Amino acid sequence: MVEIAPDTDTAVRGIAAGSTVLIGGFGPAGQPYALIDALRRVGTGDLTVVNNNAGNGSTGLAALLATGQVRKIICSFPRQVDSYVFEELYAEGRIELEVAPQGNLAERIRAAGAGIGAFYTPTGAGTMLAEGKEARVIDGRAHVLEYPIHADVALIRAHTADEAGNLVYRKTGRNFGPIMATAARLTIAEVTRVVPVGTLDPETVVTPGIYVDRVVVTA
Amino acid sequence: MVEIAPDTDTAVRGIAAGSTVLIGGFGPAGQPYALIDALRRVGTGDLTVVNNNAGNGSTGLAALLATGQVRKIICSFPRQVDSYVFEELYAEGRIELEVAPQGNLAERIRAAGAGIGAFYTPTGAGTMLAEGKEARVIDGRAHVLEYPIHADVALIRAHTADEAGNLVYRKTGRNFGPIMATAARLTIAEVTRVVPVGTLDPETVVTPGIYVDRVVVTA
Amino acid sequence: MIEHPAPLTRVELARLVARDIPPNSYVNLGIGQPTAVADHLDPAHGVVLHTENGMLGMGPHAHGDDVDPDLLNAGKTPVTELPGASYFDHAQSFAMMRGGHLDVCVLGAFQVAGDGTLANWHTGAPDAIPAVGGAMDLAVGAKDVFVMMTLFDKTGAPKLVRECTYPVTGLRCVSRVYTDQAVFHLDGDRVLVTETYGTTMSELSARLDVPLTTAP
Amino acid sequence: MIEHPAPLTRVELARLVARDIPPNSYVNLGIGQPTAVADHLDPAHGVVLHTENGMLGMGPHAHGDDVDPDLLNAGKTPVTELPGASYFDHAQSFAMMRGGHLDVCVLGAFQVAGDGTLANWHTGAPDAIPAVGGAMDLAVGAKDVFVMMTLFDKTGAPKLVRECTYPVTGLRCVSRVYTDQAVFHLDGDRVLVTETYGTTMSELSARLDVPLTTAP
Repeated sequence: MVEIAPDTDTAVRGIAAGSTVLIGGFGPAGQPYALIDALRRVGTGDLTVVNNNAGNGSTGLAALLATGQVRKIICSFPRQVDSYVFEELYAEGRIELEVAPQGNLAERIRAAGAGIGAFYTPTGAGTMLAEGKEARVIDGRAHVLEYPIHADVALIRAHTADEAGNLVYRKTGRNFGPIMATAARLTIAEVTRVVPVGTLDPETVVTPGIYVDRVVVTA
Repeated sequence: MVEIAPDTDTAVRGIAAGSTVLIGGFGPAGQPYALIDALRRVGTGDLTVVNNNAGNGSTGLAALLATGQVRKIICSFPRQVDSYVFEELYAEGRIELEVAPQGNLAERIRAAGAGIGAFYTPTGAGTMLAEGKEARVIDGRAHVLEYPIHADVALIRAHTADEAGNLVYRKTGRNFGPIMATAARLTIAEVTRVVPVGTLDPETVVTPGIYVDRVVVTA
Repeated sequence: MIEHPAPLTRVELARLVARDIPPNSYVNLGIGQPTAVADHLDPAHGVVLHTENGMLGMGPHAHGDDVDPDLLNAGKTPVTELPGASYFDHAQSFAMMRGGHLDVCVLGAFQVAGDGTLANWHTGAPDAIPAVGGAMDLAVGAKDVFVMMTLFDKTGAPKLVRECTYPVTGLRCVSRVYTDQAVFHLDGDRVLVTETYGTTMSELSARLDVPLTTAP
Repeated sequence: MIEHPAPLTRVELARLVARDIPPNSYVNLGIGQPTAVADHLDPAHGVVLHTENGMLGMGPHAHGDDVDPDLLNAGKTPVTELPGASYFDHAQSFAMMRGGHLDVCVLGAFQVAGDGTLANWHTGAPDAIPAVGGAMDLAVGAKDVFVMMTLFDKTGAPKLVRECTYPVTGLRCVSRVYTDQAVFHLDGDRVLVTETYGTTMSELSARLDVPLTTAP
């Protein structure tokens, strides 16, 4: 059953040091800024963070990196014009980096939630990012074997939740939220509002409440 | 670009003998009766049909089987109380049967549409249905390697289409439609109505028009 | 261990399983006998029912004007929708099952082995048409797999066995077996008897070819 | 083969690529230079733009009051939504790409080999931070992969090469290369020059270490 948390500090309680944390968002859209800030305030360390990027500017994920709480980041695109926080940490050898093609990153998260043990993908086959991985030619095409990314926690941002934890998103803010919600043992969503059960149209629910453990309303 | 066909005979034109045909529906819900009937009238033979079941009663898929147009059926549950058409064909050795666990059937269809070469699934591992298939223990758990089901044609039923081919479904009529639409070279949908572009809310589209080739309005 | 004087009727068995489903859990009830468990769930307990053809929040069977041909359960019977429901496609529905998101599923069985291996999909008879449906997905997917069945078949042969002789559905997947004569908790190594109905431990031990234990 | 007198400007190159995108096709424009192709698509041609962060039916860049922080393209720039648009999650978006449903993608490149192998994601410099984004997915996924780039780099070295020296993005995936000096069609075996701009076949053959042909 979903818990409607009174504030973000309550929402992020109990995250253990050393956790793997999926963090939603593609750029600012869908980035759970309030939950990231709360995780930063709590100070939980030795984290492995999974996000498409490695933080931008000095807020959100970048601010979390700046504290040194993150031991390793798994992402597809860490090199953006304003990823200076990550770049400095990386140059100093203070953060570990695993780069994955964006689609393999998404599919590995989806696989974790879907109980798939591993999958062969053509993306990345024959490239540097496939080095050390199992390869196989299927139907005449090179493939590489990729494994799921299981996580302890997912922090995501949706638009509206109902009291059963069902979520709907808004425009390209959807991005990684629906798959990250499925792949973690503890899924926490920040939303703009919580509506009574029965308000959301069952046809339009994107993330069923079964995947959501805690919801918190943020500005 | 999607074609709005004037009738079902036009909608099913050009399906070659020997085609693999995905047919949507779980029981009557989402079963494209009108398209199946049209395919039966056209008489295209030597078909491999993929559906959850092997036909019920004497209409829809059962009627298509009765004509002898179907060489092989891939399904999860051919043995229902009123699957007498299939049972007779099977007893007489006139139809080939491949049984797959329902989730593997769905995931194999999804994999075809998603460009996944193969995947390891725990479902069916160690059972009769995994015989002859590659097995592997991943994280201490037995898995079996399953391959995608690529198809020539998908016949599905949705509720509403717009003129760009975007589809929404109704309740449990959704079932296999969204994944089958992605897995065939030619996807044909029967719907209750076609609305102008811009009518469907982009947040609630279930099958984007990119997957849909032809739409036909049926009763 | 609790001893009860009489075997359970089918209705009592369904009520017993319903009692043991934790409040607020997400549950799939297999077709056949497990479907009856729904009738005994207390709505105040907030159990959410999943049907593998693509729905969470399934309500009771539909009757009369409530029948909607687009709203069916896994047995293809018309059902209703409860507030808070959601619909999704088959790949998503089975991802939910396979990914371990359901708390409990309840299945019927031909046989359950002491290690939790389940046989419930195929008699293995040479002329039988194999038909598996979602049984193998439920067996591997739910956090807890409950089986409800009679403890003995019509010939008197036990259905809780040392090793399944029918084709198996899933390996070491069953955590509890609810029968008319006893309730068994399985942890992969041991078979723990928690309740008996109209029988005794010594009688059970004599009739079953499976080592049984009781809680200390 | 058509010979034109002068090399193409960046704007002319974008216009040329836009001209060659078939009407009603589904297209992904990579970040950087390919984004400019959108400005030259005729709305009457019905090309539908995909952005890998989860949208079909992307419209032009948003300005002023149209800016919506929840509506960004793959370069994280605010964009608009056209009628007939749809939103989906990242797994679905990349399933669409990897599954071969996009008709065309247009990418920039460091190098393209004569067999269509693409290098566009990493300079390979030891201190460079690797960052791939969706490039490898687009390279393997679209039915046609168009590259737009200058034919020579700033040092004058050709970017259409016999073998990529930069780390590759995808093997044998590029079908056309649009450059300021020529258009090349690749079929895996041959490199066909279809148009030249301010250069000639003999000049190209002299400067490129790739066997070139023209249509008969």
